[in-house]
Amino acid sequence: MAETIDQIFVLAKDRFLDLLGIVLPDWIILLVRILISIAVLLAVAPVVMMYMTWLERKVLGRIQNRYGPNRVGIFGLLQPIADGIKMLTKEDIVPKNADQVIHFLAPVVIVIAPLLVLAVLPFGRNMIAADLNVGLLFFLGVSTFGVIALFMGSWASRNKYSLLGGMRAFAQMISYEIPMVLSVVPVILVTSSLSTAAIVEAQLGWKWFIFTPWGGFAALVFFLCGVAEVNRTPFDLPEAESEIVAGFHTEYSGMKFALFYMAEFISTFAISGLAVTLFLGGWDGPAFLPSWFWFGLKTFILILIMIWFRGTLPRFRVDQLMGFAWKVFLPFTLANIFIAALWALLPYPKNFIADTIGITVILTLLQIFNRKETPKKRKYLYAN
Amino acid sequence: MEILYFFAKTGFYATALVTLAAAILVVTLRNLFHCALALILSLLGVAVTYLYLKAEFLAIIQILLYIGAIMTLLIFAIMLTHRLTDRSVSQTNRQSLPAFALLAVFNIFFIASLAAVPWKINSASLAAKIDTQALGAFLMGPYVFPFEIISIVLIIALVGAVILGRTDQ
Amino acid sequence: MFGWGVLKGMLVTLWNFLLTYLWPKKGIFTVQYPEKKLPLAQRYRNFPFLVYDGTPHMIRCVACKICESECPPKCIYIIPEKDAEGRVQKKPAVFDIDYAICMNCGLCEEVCPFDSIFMDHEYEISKYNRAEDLMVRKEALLKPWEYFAKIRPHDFERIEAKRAAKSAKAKPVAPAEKPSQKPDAGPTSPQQGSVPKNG
Amino acid sequence: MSLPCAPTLKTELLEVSIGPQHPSTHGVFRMNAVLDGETVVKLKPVMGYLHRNHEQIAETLPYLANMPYTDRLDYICSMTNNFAYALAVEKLAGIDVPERAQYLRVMMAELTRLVNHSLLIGFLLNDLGAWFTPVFYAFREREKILDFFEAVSGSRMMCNYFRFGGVKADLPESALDQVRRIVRDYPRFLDEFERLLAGNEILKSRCQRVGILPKELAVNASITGPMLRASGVNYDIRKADRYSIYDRFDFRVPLGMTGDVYDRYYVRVLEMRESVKILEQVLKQMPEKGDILSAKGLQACRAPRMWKPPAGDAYGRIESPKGELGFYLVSDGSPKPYRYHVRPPSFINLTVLEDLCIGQKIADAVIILGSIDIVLGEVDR
Repeated sequence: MAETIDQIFVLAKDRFLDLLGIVLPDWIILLVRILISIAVLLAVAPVVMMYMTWLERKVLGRIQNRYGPNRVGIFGLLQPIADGIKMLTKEDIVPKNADQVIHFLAPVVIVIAPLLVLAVLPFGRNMIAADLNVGLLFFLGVSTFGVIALFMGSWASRNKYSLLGGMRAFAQMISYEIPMVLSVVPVILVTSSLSTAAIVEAQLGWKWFIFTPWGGFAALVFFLCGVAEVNRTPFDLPEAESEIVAGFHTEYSGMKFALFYMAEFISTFAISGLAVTLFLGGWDGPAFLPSWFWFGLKTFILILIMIWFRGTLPRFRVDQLMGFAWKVFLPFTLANIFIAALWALLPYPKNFIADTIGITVILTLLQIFNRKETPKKRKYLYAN
Repeated sequence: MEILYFFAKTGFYATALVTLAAAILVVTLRNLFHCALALILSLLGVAVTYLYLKAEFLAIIQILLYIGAIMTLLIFAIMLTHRLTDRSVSQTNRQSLPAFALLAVFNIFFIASLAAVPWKINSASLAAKIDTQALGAFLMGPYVFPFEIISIVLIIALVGAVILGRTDQ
Repeated sequence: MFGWGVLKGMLVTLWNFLLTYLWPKKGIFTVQYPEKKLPLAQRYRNFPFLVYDGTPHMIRCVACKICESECPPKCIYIIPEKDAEGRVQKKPAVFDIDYAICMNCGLCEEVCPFDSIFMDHEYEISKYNRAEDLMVRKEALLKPWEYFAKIRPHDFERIEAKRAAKSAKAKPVAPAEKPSQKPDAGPTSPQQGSVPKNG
Repeated sequence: MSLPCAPTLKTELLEVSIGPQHPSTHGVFRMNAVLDGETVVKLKPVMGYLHRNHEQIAETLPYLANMPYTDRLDYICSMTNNFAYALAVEKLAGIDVPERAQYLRVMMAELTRLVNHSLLIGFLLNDLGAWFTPVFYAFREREKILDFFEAVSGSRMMCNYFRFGGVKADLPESALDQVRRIVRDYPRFLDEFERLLAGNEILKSRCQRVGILPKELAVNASITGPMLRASGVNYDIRKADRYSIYDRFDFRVPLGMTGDVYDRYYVRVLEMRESVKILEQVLKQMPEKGDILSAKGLQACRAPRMWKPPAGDAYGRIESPKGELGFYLVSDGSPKPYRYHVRPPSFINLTVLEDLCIGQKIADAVIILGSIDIVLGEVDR
């Protein structure tokens, strides 16, 4: 029974294809087999995005001692639909001096990348749309594509705030791409595979990488870099509303604006899903619940943490953001590769000790080298 | 199944066409940013071509490096050095016609030589899959020397960039 | 250690998040407005209204124009009523307040020697038209003295006491004034429907 | 190290007009900033979008009728605006204030300080990018104080509570309990705020060593209020002038060392704690009963149109939450002031904005503006 529920989506797809096979030729079945996965991803992703906006508003509301949306439907559950209708019916404003074609293309292109990367996420046992043997690289490579669309939008708007936002996004992406990829390298090193499915399989049975010394820190770095990649607080400089209004999407309205948001939320989901896949054991979990449930739960928790960040933290300044990437994350991830290699090389008790020592040393060194940037506690005088 | 092959072939030619058309746009469009976008499209076409040739690793690396890194930097540089509203930059000058003629001559020879090469396909290379372990072994084994040279070049470039970007204190 | 302060801050927000579920009364401070409304303080002041005793004919205002001239943004406009011979009566014929201009300061209430203008508790007065709809005429401004007693019982008691003392003092001096008003009110009281005629 | 090729890397300056419609200019304020990348090279504040002729209007009105207009100067702390204006008129006409009214005035002023400082910190954090959470926590506490203001004066923000020679009305029943509750709970809220913010490394690194206002510049530019004290100058009008009955209370004046944004933020936190201390003493010392309006004051407030102060001039000032708020009045013996002038702390503190912002990042310019603590109603008048 548990097995059936676990594989329910896979079985449903197979049964559907079997039924089609009675009437249709083989090549159509082959096409349909591919198209079903694509169609499901394309249908699920916007729904996930819509309810992520609802969740974000709800959780932020609760953090701020408010209710959050609760008017449209029970618990405000229909709010995203109302928002969608509003977005669709809004006037589409294009600035007079904007580059019309690119201004139109940017929101179209920006959703492509986050939708593409969903293909290599293993949502459950046997539930991966395309098990590429370079899946991880595919994810990292395609997700860089988003920044180009983002810059297209910022440049085509002919708005100075947009341009500043685009510049920031560029600089930020370049800086955070490197520690992000480097923090993934230990995983590749230990599993010696680039396939996301294989990475999950290597962690089955509670051997999640987050429980290893190197994995815990790599997961932290990866998650923070991921937050930076998808432009969320405290790294939301490209759209910092208190400084540059709305950054790269200042000049967008209506559905085009919604597409920017959609891209952002789907990439948030995708990055959380990848973090789960790489470090939190993917769909691995106690067998009494289906594998896709565990994947969803873990992703949900990571998304909640991102929202929690947003409800608590102020954002960095540009130079601090860069400094953080280059002076803290980069050296740490480089050292972490070495530490992970030690873990893979040595037998059990020794590797644990070696890793602990290595991490302590690198953290201490980072603290010493960055002490000039670390803020100090202050004392205040009183006058009578 | 033949029909699928037909689709695949059509797709390949379409990709090739888009790649070439984008490449032509790169050298003809008058706006630098548009040129950069066309170049991205062209590079993307190349990546898709790699996918057709079952070289997934290469295709992904093409996207990661050329589009993700190099084009990003290129656009950044364009933004920094040129004004926001610079709409047109002339792409032709007096030498373009002779250059075109020379290129045409060169291309005739190039295509002729390409056609002359017997491209052998053996089953072993078709079946080869990208294995991370093998890749690492190759980089650290037979190809360690070029690999290290590349890293030295990159480090030099990095140091140079740091020196250039440093402000006087 | 870098990051400790961030963690402490995050615990605070987490606690506030949980508090809204564990103890909503303390955790959530917003009010679901159209369904629930906060009780207004008695002294709450919004826009002025005019009081009448008993029936709308008996406006307390005597059209002395003190509030008109004291009003800082000058939003009150008064024309006293005149009888057939053109003598000025102690009654306003026109009493307009432009709610679009009024700034709710309450000075008119403070300076009124006849306790006839007071600040209202009504705050749901959105209108579609700023020029016409927010210019409030006498009929719309008039509200019974009992209404005032309901919204501001404390002030009601105080003013009643003051008025009682005053009328006790005034009675021996001008006994004719009171009876003269009574016949006025007598015929109108049975027919409540004649309110618009007054204005 | 100097390199011959460094100056040839040419980048263009970008002129950005921040405001008047911008999420973090705190109203309709505009900064014309010239940016080199992200660094501010030049910054010109543009004011006057909210100018509404306040001083001229006051000269056409009787003295009391201007009281509600002072509410609208700095609409966050209307009570202290009233206070300063009342002080000025009292000085002009020599009106005394009864004991209980004095305590009520100090109570209102200090509660206003709490409102202003907690809101300021909330909005400063908003400028820093903390998505409204500190603002809402500040609003939560401010709500309680505003409820009290409503119960006492009838309005939450436009209080119009002070009168020449006293206050408009005595406390209603149970209002004193309301204050007691606020005074009891406020330190807990301040602790929560401090846990949320003060230790936060991001906030620290954003605010420390940003927008440093040197002592000399602060004094020369006649900066007042917490901004001046954050630069380390010990000048608090409550101590220096001892107006009203501030000499009866025991409180300290916190001083910053560097004068950066963090000091301006933290000095305000410390000031709130001192305000709570003053409020505790007010509650202890306030007489149970007593007049709230002196006889002379009653005269001035009964028929404002008729009341004529003697000819002369007077300057009344207080330590408002934003700095020295002063009203200068010239009377020619008529019921209307001959000349009426406001010394608005926000406006004068804003004059150093360019000095603070040059060389900082655009993101810092926003928080520097936030830490100056302006309300456009007061800047533009």
